[in-house]
Amino acid sequence: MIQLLYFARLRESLGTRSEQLEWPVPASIAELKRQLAARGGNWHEQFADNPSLCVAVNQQLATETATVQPGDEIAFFPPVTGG
Amino acid sequence: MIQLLYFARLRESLGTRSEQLEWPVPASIAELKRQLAARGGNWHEQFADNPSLCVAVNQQLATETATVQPGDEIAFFPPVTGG
Amino acid sequence: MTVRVQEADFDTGAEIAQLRLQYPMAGAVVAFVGQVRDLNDGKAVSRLTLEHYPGMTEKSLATIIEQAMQRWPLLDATVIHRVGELPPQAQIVLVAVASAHRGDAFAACEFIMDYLKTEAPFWKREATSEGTVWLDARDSDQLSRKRWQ
Amino acid sequence: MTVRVQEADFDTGAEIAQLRLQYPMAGAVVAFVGQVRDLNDGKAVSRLTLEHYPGMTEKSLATIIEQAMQRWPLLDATVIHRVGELPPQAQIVLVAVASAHRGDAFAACEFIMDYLKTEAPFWKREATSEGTVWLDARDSDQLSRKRWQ
Repeated sequence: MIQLLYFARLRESLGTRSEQLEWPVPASIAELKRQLAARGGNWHEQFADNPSLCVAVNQQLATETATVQPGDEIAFFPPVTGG
Repeated sequence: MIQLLYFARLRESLGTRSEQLEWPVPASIAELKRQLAARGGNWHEQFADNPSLCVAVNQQLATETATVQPGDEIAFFPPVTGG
Repeated sequence: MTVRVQEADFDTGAEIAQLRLQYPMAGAVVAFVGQVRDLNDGKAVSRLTLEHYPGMTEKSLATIIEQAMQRWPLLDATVIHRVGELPPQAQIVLVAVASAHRGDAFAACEFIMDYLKTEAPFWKREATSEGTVWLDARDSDQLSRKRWQ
Repeated sequence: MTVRVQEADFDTGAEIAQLRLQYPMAGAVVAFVGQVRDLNDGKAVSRLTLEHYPGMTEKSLATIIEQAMQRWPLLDATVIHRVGELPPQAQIVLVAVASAHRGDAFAACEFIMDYLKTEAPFWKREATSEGTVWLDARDSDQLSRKRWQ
């Protein structure tokens, strides 16, 4: 299992804040995004072709090539706007 | 007449804080420095060969070529060290 | 190092004083205070709401401060960032940096703000007369950060 | 614009708050606070005495702020500088700058400090265990100012 978190505009678009996902073997963030995009609708829109989407693996900023291990906490969010 | 002011290390070296000086016609800061250096002793040391000496004419930083008019306030001081 | 993410307001003067009084060698404190503006892109702002990613936010801010400390000889730094609902003219963020000399404190304070603006997981939603919108990231903030690379 | 030269201490938090609360468009305040260090060149400092040139000091500080305002789109700036006898860890100087965006406030605050350090007529005399000496101007301060030319 992995823990998925969604924030801000992305959270509102998807209508969910967090979920648990089956994740039996390590695979890349790119693969996780493909799986989420395959849900269609807003999921496709947010994960298939959204170059500004940001991701953190275990609370550290990461890129498409990062590996997702079972047990990881993965967060997706739009570019940050604090400060 | 002109009003002369001395500050900080210069004031201590000369043993005076201010004085009035006869100054009948306009002349340069360089000329004023020559007159003060001619007093000899510490005056010579401070005004004849002291490239770091600063000068203000009527409370504005100035250079050797600035003109001193009768009635002006002329201040000499070492480089500033505030802040 | 002090990092706090909180709903409550903070006392800028007390934070700056606490920072410098801990360090008798500190000749310089440079502080940045961010304030909610009453106008953004010409629209009157009635409220700003700040969402964040609890846990990651604090780690991210600590990492940014550590990077600044590796880069400049700093004595210490404080970052306080508010979350939740903020009215116009509320304080949003304080970054305060203490160092022996001012040049290092200026550079590090601006570095921390530039990285905070582009890497710390905060998101602003703005309520104006035209409704409520999530703010877009600014290219100028990315450019400001890239200067340090 | 606020310029004050005074013996009394000042309230950094109150000055920063007053500056930003006057300007609802101010997104950023950058402040510099200078503190008397307890050590200088390895010697313990027991007291710093600041002499100045009354009249010229205030004009000089106002001119420096005006130059900064011509250079960057600032909303306002405050400079307070103390004179007289100051113990270690006393506040010496506050420079606070308000602007819509942070980059302008950072640049202007550092510009004002760099010019203050090289043009405003203040002189420091330091009392240490080895006696009382007038401080020498630092080449690094001249170099900092020259960056802006």
